[in-house]
Amino acid sequence: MIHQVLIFGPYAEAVGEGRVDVTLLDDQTVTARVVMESLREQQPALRLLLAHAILAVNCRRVGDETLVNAGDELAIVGLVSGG
Amino acid sequence: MIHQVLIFGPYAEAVGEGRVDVTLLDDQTVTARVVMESLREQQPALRLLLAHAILAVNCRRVGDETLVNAGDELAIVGLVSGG
Amino acid sequence: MSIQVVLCDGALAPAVGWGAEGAGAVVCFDGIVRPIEDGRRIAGLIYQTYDPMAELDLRRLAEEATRSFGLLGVTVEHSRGTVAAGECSFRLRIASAHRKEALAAMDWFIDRMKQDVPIWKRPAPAENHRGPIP
Amino acid sequence: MSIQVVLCDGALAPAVGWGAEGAGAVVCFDGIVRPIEDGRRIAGLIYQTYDPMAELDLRRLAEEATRSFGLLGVTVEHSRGTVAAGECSFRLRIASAHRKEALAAMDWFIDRMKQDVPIWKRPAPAENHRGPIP
Repeated sequence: MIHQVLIFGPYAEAVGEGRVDVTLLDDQTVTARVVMESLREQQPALRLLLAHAILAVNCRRVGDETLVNAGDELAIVGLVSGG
Repeated sequence: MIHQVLIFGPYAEAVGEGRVDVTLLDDQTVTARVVMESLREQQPALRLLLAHAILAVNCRRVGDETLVNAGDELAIVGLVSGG
Repeated sequence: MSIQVVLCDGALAPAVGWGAEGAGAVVCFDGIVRPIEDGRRIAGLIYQTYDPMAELDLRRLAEEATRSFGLLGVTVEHSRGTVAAGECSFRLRIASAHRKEALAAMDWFIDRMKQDVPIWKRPAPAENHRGPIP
Repeated sequence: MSIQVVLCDGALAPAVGWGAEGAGAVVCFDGIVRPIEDGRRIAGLIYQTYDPMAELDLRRLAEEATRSFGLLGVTVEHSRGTVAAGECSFRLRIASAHRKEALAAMDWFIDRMKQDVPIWKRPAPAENHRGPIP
């Protein structure tokens, strides 16, 4: 399964795009932790920045063990700087 | 010497006027302390409220030993409640 | 209770038309007369100021706050006379480089004002409002 | 540095045209884009928001602040896109019964926003301003 992850700010600057793909194994139980680990492996340009990353699923920050389903909107919401 | 003292708020309500007279002995060295002690003696209606009073001379709070001269504007500025 | 959230494209319209060169934070405090004072419904408050000392004192506080907190600008407005419940009797605006000093200065200024500045208030009784307090 | 003090007869004109029933304090914070960022002169800041999560998060913070501090009203506005130096990119207004909870809530809200809400900014370089930083 290929899942799209929305990225912003320094994440988007690091890869030059507003989204990245993450490939997940079909027989895997996909949790937030699995998504983040896969991103770290598959997106070397993001690796350092992902230390400060938080995964949002459908516009909510989630814990490591939260299940991710096909069709969920995924986004990296770390390193924010509003205000 | 008779000196006028401006009063406001609860002080003015207690005596029903916006100023009171205080009589000072002509041969006395008149300090803020002397003014306040004389006021306490001469204005029984103010006695309790004067425990919280501060004397202002020419629009500045003064210490007990500050000299008061004829023509100075005196006012009681305690128990304030602005804002 | 009301909550309103807006994200809008580009700059927000100026709220107060006041600021200071280089300011990153502009904080405005409005003190509003509340309809209840000490459990009694009131029509408003009647403020008495000792002029010109009240104004001199407010200016001294503004100067001290500016020095102590490194502020860029301060405006103070205070009513005298009658102010009805729901109306504004006091406004303090502070401009500074960053937020923390503006908020700290605001708290400090208002505490000092309530303690020192020769302004007195008394309630204006609500003659025609004898209903229960909500 | 500027200081202005005014004593005026009767109520002050409304500053913001916003309040809440029973409020004694209405505090408005304006975040202004500063002309210098990390020692460099900038033309402004470019804000990127993750919609609709940014708005949802601001609303969640406003709700939490309202519960925790007992507020009477909150409005939040935040820019997206380009905001020039000197312009306002963020405005938070809080109405409460008394001052202390409004100021505490304001500090809390802004800290949490800067830490959590998915809004990012980057400088818009000042191409035509290569003069020395004052």
